[in-house]
Amino acid sequence: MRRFWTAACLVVGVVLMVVGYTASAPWGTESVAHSDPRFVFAPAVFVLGVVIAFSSALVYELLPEKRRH
Amino acid sequence: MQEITRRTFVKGTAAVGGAAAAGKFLFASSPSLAQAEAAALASPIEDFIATTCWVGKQDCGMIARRIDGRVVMFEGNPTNPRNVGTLCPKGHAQIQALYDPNRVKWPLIRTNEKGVTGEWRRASWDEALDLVAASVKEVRDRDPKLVLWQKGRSKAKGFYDEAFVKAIGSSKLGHGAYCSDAGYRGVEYTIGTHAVLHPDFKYCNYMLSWGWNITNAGGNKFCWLTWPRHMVAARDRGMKIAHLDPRLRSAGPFADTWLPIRPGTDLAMALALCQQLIAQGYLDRPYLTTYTNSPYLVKPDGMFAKVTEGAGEEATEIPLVWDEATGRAMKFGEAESPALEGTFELDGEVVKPAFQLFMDHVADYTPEWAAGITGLTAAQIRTVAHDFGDNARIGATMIVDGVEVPYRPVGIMAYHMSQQELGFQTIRAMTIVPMLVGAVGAAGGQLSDFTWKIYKNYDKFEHLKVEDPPYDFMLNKSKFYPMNTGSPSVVAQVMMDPDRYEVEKLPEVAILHMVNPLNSFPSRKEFLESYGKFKHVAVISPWMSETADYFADVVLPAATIEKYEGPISATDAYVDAVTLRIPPMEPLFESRGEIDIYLDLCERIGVLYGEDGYLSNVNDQLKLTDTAFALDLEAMPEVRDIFDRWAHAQGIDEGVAFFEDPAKGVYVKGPVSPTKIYGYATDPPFGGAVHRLYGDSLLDAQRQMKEKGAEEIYWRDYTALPEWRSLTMDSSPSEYEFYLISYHQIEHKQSRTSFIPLLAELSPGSKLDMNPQSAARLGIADGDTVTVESHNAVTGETRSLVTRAALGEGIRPDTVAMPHHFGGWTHPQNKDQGASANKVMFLGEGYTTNTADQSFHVKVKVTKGGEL
Amino acid sequence: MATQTERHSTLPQRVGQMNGAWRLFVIGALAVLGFGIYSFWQEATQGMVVTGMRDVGTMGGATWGLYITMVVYFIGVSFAGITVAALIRIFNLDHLKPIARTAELLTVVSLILGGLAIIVDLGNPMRGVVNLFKYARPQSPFFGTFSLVVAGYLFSSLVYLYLGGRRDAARLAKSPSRLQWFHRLWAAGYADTPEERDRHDRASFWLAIAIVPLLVVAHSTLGFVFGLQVGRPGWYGTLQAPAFVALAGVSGIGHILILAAIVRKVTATPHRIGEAIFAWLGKFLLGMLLVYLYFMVVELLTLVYATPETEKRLSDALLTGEFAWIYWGSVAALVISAVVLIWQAVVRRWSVTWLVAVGVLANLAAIGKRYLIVVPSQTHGTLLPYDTGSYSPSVVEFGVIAGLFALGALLIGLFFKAFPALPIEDESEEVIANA
Amino acid sequence: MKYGMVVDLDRCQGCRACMEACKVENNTAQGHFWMYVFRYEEGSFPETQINFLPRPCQHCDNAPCVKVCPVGARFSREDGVVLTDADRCIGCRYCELACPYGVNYFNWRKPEKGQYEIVDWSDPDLEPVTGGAIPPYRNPDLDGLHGEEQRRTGGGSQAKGVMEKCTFCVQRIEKGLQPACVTTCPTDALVFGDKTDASTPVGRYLAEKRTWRLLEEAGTEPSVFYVGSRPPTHRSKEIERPKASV
Repeated sequence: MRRFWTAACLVVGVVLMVVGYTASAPWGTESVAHSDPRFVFAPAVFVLGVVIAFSSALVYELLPEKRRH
Repeated sequence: MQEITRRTFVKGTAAVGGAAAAGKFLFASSPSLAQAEAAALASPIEDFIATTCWVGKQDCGMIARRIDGRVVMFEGNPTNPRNVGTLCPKGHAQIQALYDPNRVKWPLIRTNEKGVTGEWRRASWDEALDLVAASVKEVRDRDPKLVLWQKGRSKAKGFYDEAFVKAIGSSKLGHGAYCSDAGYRGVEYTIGTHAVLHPDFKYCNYMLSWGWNITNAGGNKFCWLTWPRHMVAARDRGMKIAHLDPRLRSAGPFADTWLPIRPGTDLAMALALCQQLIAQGYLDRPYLTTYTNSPYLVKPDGMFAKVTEGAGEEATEIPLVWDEATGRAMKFGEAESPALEGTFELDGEVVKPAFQLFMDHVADYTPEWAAGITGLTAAQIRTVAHDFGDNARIGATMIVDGVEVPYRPVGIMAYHMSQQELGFQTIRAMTIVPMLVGAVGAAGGQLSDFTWKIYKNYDKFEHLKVEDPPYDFMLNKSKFYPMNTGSPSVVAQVMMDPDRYEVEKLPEVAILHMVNPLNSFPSRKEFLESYGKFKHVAVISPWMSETADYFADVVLPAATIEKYEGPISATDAYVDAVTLRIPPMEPLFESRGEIDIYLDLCERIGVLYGEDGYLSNVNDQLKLTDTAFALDLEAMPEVRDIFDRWAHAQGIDEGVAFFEDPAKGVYVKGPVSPTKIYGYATDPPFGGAVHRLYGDSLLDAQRQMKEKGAEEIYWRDYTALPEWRSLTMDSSPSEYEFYLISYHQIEHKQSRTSFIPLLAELSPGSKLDMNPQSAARLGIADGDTVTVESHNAVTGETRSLVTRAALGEGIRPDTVAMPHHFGGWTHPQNKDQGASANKVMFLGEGYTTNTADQSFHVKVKVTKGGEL
Repeated sequence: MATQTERHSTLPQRVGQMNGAWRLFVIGALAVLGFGIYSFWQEATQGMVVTGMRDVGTMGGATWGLYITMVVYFIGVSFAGITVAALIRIFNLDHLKPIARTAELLTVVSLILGGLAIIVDLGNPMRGVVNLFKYARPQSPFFGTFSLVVAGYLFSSLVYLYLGGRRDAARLAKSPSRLQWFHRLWAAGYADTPEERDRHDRASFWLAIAIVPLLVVAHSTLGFVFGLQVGRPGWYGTLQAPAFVALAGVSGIGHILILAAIVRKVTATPHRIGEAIFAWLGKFLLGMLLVYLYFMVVELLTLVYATPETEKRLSDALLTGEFAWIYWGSVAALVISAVVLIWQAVVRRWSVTWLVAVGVLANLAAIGKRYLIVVPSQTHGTLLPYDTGSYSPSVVEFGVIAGLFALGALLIGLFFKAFPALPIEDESEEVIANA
Repeated sequence: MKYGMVVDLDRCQGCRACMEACKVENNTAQGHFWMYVFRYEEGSFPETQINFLPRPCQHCDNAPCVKVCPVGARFSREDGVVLTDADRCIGCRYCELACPYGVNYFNWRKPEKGQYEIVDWSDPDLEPVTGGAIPPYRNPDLDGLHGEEQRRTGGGSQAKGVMEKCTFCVQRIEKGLQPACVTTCPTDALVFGDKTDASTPVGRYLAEKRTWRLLEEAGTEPSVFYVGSRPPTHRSKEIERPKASV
């Protein structure tokens, strides 16, 4: 379970990073507003991804042991 | 609504307290929301008014963009030939002058003594006008000439000024003696036109830009913008420019050749050019014999040999020439082939054609001689003479719009450089240069006025009358200045010491209209002393000038651009057009247009109505007299109605509304015909004037001056041919090693724009241009404060000012230069701008020229340091 | 001596003890911080006109000044802390463990200061925070600084610091004190079981592994902020990024040296932060210094031998003109530091005093060099005929920066008042004994 | 369709009318010159050269300022105009650093503080006429949103702490007018239009005359082309600087 949540956290973080990054940098679009991210707060998603990815370490260490309960 | 929004925003910003301010700072004080809402509520009304610029001399056409009646921008009027939709920096910046809360807002009456900074009380127009009218009336009843009316510059045709002067019968002073008037006198005398010199840019191939401040200031007659437009077009065709000026900055990149001539020595240069044109064989003999007095026979006493025709009142004197075909003297105009050279005998006297005398006269003025004086090389002078003569293509003709005219594509542009010690004769000699090659009035050649209308002075100067004292306080027809431009500084000197000038009556009341001698003219000292002597001084001006500050009893606030004025010529020299100044908004504060002020003032003085009254004179000036549009002489007119009548008299059916229409605004009459532009093609040619190579009336004036006991310093420059002599300033001690000249910057006009913040931003203040070479010798670095001390070579007086050094390689090492726009103190923006060059210039003997004009050069020494 | 009220004094390393000197320190730091806040308030209300910064070009100013200098400096300092911590974990450098937390804290604090220095440099600070999250563009070299350096780097450092401290927190949480709640919270149920130790070993190893490339990327990114600018003499260059990293190391290790000496003194633990630690830090600093000096020599040679005409004005200003005193002063400081370190390495005796002196010198030099990267390229680096400009920081800028330093000092001081600077030693520092 | 400008230095008189027209049209703060005209000198007496060089924003096709803007406040439109969104800008001034031409001006002060305060525009006697607008000639077009992107990009003095620069007078070109500097140039030294269309004046210049661009080597691909004279060098010395301080 611990490994699953840690991996999940890592994966979610990385996915968010990829999504956030690509959405922040809409290369290939030629619209007037091509300086804008594809959606507002995309950079926040990227940062969130970074944070979540690193949070996997927290999850890994802090997740309570089931058997103790 | 929009500006209300803005106000809300601005005020809001000022009013918000702590928490709200924090919010503002956190999220940037963007007005977007409030404004977007307001914009949705009401959209502002935008409209446009055609008017004319109120800053410069040439009154460029403008369109005022208004939002809900508030002017937000002036732009060039594309239909005006003079500026074709463009504007100079001053034209744009004047919007700040319009709204300037430092304008005189309402009539002011002085409450403290004169000669110091004024203290004022607000008055009603009635009270102020009554006060002025009473003092004018009192003096006028005794002697109208003791009322002195002075104006800096008439913006537009000065019909209402003239009408006032005529209705009152007052004396009149302008600013001309400080500007270009020696040039006007020189050209009026020599070829008869009321202007200085410009080339025919349409076809000119080689131009001497002689002291023309190409990229900064006017040139002949225009303010600035029009000539540069013509010049770049001419350069597109390939015209070359040789630029004579101690400073390169004037021409910027437009000088193909820069001839950094020493200040005040242009006469030597012109004489050497004449010598070289003759020596290199560049002479247009047909022009010289037909249209100039070159063939006139000159008697040993220097006067023309003449025969008298008719008797009594009808008698006219006809000059004689030597007819080579018949070998005898004949009347000018009747000889088949008048001689230009030779020595002949007439009635037992040895006579010579004027041209022979001229050749003899210039024979010694060689390039080598001139090189020593002008600081140029003999080779440079030879090259200029060659290029000028060669490009003149003597003998060629061309067809312009079906009219065949001689084609001499060389010319000179000269205007303000006439304000030097030998200015009058310098301009004479410079006019003779194109005369020698027949370029005057030719296609591509030397032009002067826009048409060949002969000015009244041309005939007047045929006989210069020197009268016995007492003289009037302007010294007209005096043994001091028989040719008199009307210099305010001369009046100042006379007022200080009337006995010396043999003057009995001094002016008692002054009406000073937009003129500021205390700051804008050299010699603040003299004006400080003399202008305090007026019993009453009324100032009409939108701003509290320095002169008003010290001397006005009453200040009447004039409007700036927001008034009717005109008519205003809109010609660009090739297309004829006329326009008006239309108020883009109501006069601000309690100010009023000048015409309104004069109408009211005249009514109170009692000279408004009836024959010879102000209204009658207005009719005369606007050529309305005896037309259906003449003003009723017994009724107070509306100002707009005056212009409506004038417009109708011009054949404009819409009347003044034509000019108020932003799509029109300018009445374009069409291209000026070549038969008006080119002197050869006018009828009669050159307006009937015979061009004066030789000035016998000048010699005659000299004789009269000597007879009346004038000193040599006054009569020595009244010579028949322009003659070089060493300059007064050159006898200053050698420690005064620099020539100081003053100049005009494109950002400013006279001293009346330096308080406009937008312009003061571009050109912030006074400076002393210096060559780094000289500066290094004196240990002066760029931006250092420097003390400039001038020396009067006649009186030994010294004057000094402090400014900042501006080092640049574009100036002669023996010359320093200063802009003349600064030195004011009444406007907050003027403070700390530093001194004007005028502060160290001199007037009087050696510095006031023989035509009562002001010379703008003096020897100075420069030292590092000083208190700004 | 052991009265009821002094119960807390039984916590190790003077955690929770507030003596006069400590109070004085806090009051002093608060006063400086207050002045910093006041300075910033002026800037926030009147606009940045109160700073010495002005527009580049016609205004003859520098639009980035002391603030950005300090951003680069602070972020540079942060480099060393987490690097040392990561190296300790990855290479199991157990003898360095006593300074690991100090190093980690230094990273966290200097990153916070770096972030704040960016904020105070913004014309619209709060809009900046919001808009960066809303619209930040990866195409801008700034993106790396913002997202990786400040967000990723700071967060990962915090995680590292946090996880590394759990064991000590759990121990402290056992003893009653005013800070017990804090220690309990931190411990978050840590029981120091072998599984937990294992897990922490594993987690911190991988974290360290993840952090090392992150910090290389992050510091290079900061170099790119300048190095990608073709239009500004003195900036464009491939050496910009590695030089940034090297100088970051120099300033950061210098700071650790200083902090280690202070911690050693304040916590009275010279036996634990011994000469070996200082020797290691000194050698590490020497290595970084030599690398940086190499970059600098290359830079200098390039400036002297192959200066394009456009860069001449700038290099003149740097080497012989108005910035020469900063340039040569910094070089002298770095060279002296290197000489001192080499000397100590040769004689194999590492004096704490000398090392602290070197740390201070190296940091002054780093600030000087950062300033020279930021400012002269603006005032002397225009490629059009603008006149030479000038920049000198205003009182407001000095005030804000002083406030930031005070804040940093306060954060470190407070943290170490609430939490031990050194890992609690199993035997001697067992706190339970007192209960 | 890409806007471009041609500056014909064979015609430029260095009069700085363009600078003033810009200031009045765009209400920029004191000391800000979106359009700036260099006057500079080379050589030594008497072999002196004086030249003029107007410097608007170069509206680069490969604009370094756009690249570095962290929040997309500085952006490039399809028509080649490079603009700043005053509602977006965070005031980091990175664009100013990145620009080799020195065209950016930051609002160091509050907008109402930058309008030539030596004159008291809030004078109560002016208010009936101006409605309290500061400056009194405040251009209302600047308060709106511009372009299909509908962003606040027109004019100066928008807000404290945001960056501004030449917009090619976006509020004018969308009305079919020329930029204020171009309209006013007394010698027609400034030409504006579609640089991709050979039939426009700009296109004709590009086709017929030899043109150069400022700092071509920087690779910024400016949309401002110069005709005549030659680029200034490092030896060019500026003269007659305006008072550009805040």
